[in-house]
Amino acid sequence: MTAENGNLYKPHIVTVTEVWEETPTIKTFRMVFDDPKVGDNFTFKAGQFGEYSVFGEGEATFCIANSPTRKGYIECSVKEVARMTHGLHLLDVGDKVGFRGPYGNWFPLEEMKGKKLMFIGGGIGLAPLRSLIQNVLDTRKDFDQVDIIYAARCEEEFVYKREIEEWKASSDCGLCLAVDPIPDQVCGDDVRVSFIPPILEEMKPNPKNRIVITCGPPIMIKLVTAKLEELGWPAEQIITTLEMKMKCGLGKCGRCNIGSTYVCKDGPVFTYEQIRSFPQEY
Amino acid sequence: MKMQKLSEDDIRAGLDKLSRETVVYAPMEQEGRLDFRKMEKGGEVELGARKTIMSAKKLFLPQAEELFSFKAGKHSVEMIDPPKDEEPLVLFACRPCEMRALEIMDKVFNWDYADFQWNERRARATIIVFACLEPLTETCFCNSLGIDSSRSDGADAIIYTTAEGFFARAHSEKGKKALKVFVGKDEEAPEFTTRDFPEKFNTDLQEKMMENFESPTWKEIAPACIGCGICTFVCPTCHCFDIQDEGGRRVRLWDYCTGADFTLMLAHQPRPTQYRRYRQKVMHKYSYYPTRFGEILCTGCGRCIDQCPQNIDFREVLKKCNRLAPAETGGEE
Amino acid sequence: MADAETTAKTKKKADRTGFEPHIIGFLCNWCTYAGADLAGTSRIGYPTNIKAVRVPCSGRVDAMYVINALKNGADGVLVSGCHPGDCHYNQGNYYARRRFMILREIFSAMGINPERLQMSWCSAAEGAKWAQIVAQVTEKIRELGPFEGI
Amino acid sequence: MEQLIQEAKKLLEENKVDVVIGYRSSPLPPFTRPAFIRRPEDCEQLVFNCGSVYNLTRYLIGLGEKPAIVVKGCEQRGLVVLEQENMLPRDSYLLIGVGCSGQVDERKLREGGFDRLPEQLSDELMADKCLYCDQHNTPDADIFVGDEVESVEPRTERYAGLDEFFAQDYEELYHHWTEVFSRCIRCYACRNICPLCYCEQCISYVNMPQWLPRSVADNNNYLFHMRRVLCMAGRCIDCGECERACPVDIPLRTLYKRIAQKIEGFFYGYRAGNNREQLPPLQDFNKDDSADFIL
Repeated sequence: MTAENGNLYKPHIVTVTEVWEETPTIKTFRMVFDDPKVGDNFTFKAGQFGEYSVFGEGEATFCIANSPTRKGYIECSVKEVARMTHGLHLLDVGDKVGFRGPYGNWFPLEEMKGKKLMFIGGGIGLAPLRSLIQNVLDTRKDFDQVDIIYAARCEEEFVYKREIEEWKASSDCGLCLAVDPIPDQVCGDDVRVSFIPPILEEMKPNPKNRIVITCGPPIMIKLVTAKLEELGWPAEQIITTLEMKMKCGLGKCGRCNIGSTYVCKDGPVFTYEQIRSFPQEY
Repeated sequence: MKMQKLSEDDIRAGLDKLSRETVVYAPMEQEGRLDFRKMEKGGEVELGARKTIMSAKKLFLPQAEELFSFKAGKHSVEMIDPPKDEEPLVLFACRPCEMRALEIMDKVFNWDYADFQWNERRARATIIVFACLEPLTETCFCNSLGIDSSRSDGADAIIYTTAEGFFARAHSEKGKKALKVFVGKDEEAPEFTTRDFPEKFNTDLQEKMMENFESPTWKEIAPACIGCGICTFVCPTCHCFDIQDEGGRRVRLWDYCTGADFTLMLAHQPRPTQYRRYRQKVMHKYSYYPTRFGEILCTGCGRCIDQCPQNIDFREVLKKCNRLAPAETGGEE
Repeated sequence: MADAETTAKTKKKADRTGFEPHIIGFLCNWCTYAGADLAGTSRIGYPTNIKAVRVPCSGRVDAMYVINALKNGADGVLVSGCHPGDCHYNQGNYYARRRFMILREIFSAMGINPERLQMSWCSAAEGAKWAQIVAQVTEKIRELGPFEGI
Repeated sequence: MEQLIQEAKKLLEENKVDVVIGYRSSPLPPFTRPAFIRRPEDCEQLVFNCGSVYNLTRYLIGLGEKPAIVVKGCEQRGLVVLEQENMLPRDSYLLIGVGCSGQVDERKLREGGFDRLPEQLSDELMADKCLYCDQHNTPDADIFVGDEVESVEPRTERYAGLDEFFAQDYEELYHHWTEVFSRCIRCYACRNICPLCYCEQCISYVNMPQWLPRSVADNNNYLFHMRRVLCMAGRCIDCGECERACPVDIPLRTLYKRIAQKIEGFFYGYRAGNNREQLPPLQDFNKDDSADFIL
């Protein structure tokens, strides 16, 4: 989707219609296209990302966190870390943001149909998974068993608390919540105090007809994939989404590449099999 | 073959006329620095065999370019396109390697998404190339990249320098039109071939580098690199950029992969050491780009060698890459 | 930020007659800020051209603050702290003195009138002195005219 | 330079150091380039001559190996400053001292079309910092190789011409510097080559707030360089590397030297790196500092 005069870098204007706080440092923004024509024609697939701009502060890359099945708006969840995200966090309902996209590839939804799915998320890494989870739950009958494992540093750091409650209550999916085993950890009875690999060790998920989709901090992805391999999982059944510093999202600015793979064009969704073949530079 | 024969005076007179009709960029000296500058009245264009400091890339991908400007209010934002520059532009006396660089970069700027700004400038420009019948300086190595510097088929016109004068030939309609301002008769021109390139080495490193990505030799390839941006900024093919908001404008700026902040994210730095950044620079040019686009992202113009403050010879780097061997001990730090 | 720059630009175009300088004051929390407060409570009038920024110590004022103030539209900057020997942190103002002495030299070497950066010592008891300093600085900057650099 | 080679060899063979940082010859002007020697058999490459212009101390911070390094007299001051700033302990490297009777001006060498180093370096070809050099032999060296150079009468003044140049009025100076800096391409070579610029997060990377806008437009270059003058104030050892590296010939040292001159006047003859005991002016204060400018 390009803006009218062919200027690839000119975003569409979207209006923030809803903002809510997920954690003290993470907010989710719901946005609607100002131009109804653009909004009506806007389509994307779970896993794709966009370039969001706060005018005056710059542009940054975030995944689209809602499902394509929930039309009419886009959502993104953002952790406040630097100039642009700080500017975004200051925004309120009615404020204008720039958006261009969607860019990149997406989760292979078609291939997942009829299969068991296991989502493993860590921290804000749940955001890209949420798009797919919503999508799967909205078309639940196409899939076999769905399980979600989600961990964060502490309970307060859980994102999408509303949805977690829904998932808990729903019979559509299994849910396992965990917090890091750090000293003085306080959490509810239904939350485990553990890193994810021991949970996997215990669950021993059977790779047969099942796909794992994982996203989180790099170290978590590394440990989870290592554990799954140990449990006999083939690498092509593990799917993850990567994040690199990006500027253009169009494959031109030359900074998101890992080897000759451009995360913005060939990714951000990769199977672990692909990732294993990358040079160690991500 | 018949070509338009011109004397130095013909060229100067023609350029003078041309610069009154349209915007002309040509190598001109200012305080001892030769660079492509806009021709103003009375400007002395360098017609001799000298290399500019910066390459002609800067005319097509300016160092800082406004993508659009905006007026942001509380609940409104208005985006304004930058003033359109529609004047045709003549780029005079760039070299075949720079022309080649533009053709190579056309690919990335049209990879799935067509970069409007780049294409628009490319379409607007008439490029008149000065052929190099011998290397401009001792740092030229375009022959090793398979570039025949006696021709430049992508250019609109080409001019050959000989002891008897200049011979000009148009390759395109635009070129024909531009050459019309130069008086001079068609004469039989001699056969032009390049000569005197001292050496030729293998530059087909695509596979070799990829296979030896982890080789500890990378650490010894250019330990003297200080991570400045000179080699990328003077390079005719380096096109990596940054996008920033500055004073109500969104600007696209040159960026350099050898710098520490290129891929620096708040909590994560995929290339934490200088040798990794240098490896990215070399491999982007000689491995990744060929893998994606089938062309080496380097034209052997030698500017990086001329300008490197630490005297790193890129040819030496490439020769070392030719000798890359797999890690014996496994080289990661 | 965009707003600051627009004001800077419109201001620059402004006529010099009737010029009212914008002055940013970095006031140390322990002395000058209290002194300015005293001037206020004692109802001593002084020019309103100064916009005060309270800082913990004059030693806290980074040279970039001054440069940025000028860049974003100030015509002059005043850094004011405790008298030598009175610094709440014992030595902050001594460091500040050296820093701004050098910054003034940098300004003058790079073509910015160093008088645009003023420094003063003013204690919590010197309300009247504060009023007089502000008047003096305002007059100085007014004479220099609008700042058009950076 | 047989002695240099032998000493380097010995250090590597005895595993006293992991790497010897020195100079090796190059076919391109200034006919040497930095060399990182890790194997004793490679020591033969080492040279030292009037083309050894590079200030190698720049490589020491963050090297992660134990080095021996060839350092000229003037550059040793930088090590003193780094030591004073607690960035580089004296025992983290071995200092190979040399006698240096002057280095070539790389630019003049290129312009003159030389294809090798001159046998005898004339004053015309010499870098201007060498004409007033007062430290021809590396002080404080662990190993001194070659012969000490007899000190020569300085041929120019360190701060020659500065007072006249800076006597221009502010408007002219401002115009001059904006003009000069407008040609800056922001390659940051001046920063990256500087032996004293070691910040892991240079303020030019900081984007919240964005102190220094990155584009070359407007007055951003002027601002960046003002910040650099600020960084160098009281620290610049006048090794001249920034000016040598600059691809667009910006006379940065004019500014750095001017500030150094002022600091020398203000702060009791302070000259960066001359005296280990004397703290850099901005790390120190004196109750009797001049207070003329304070209202």
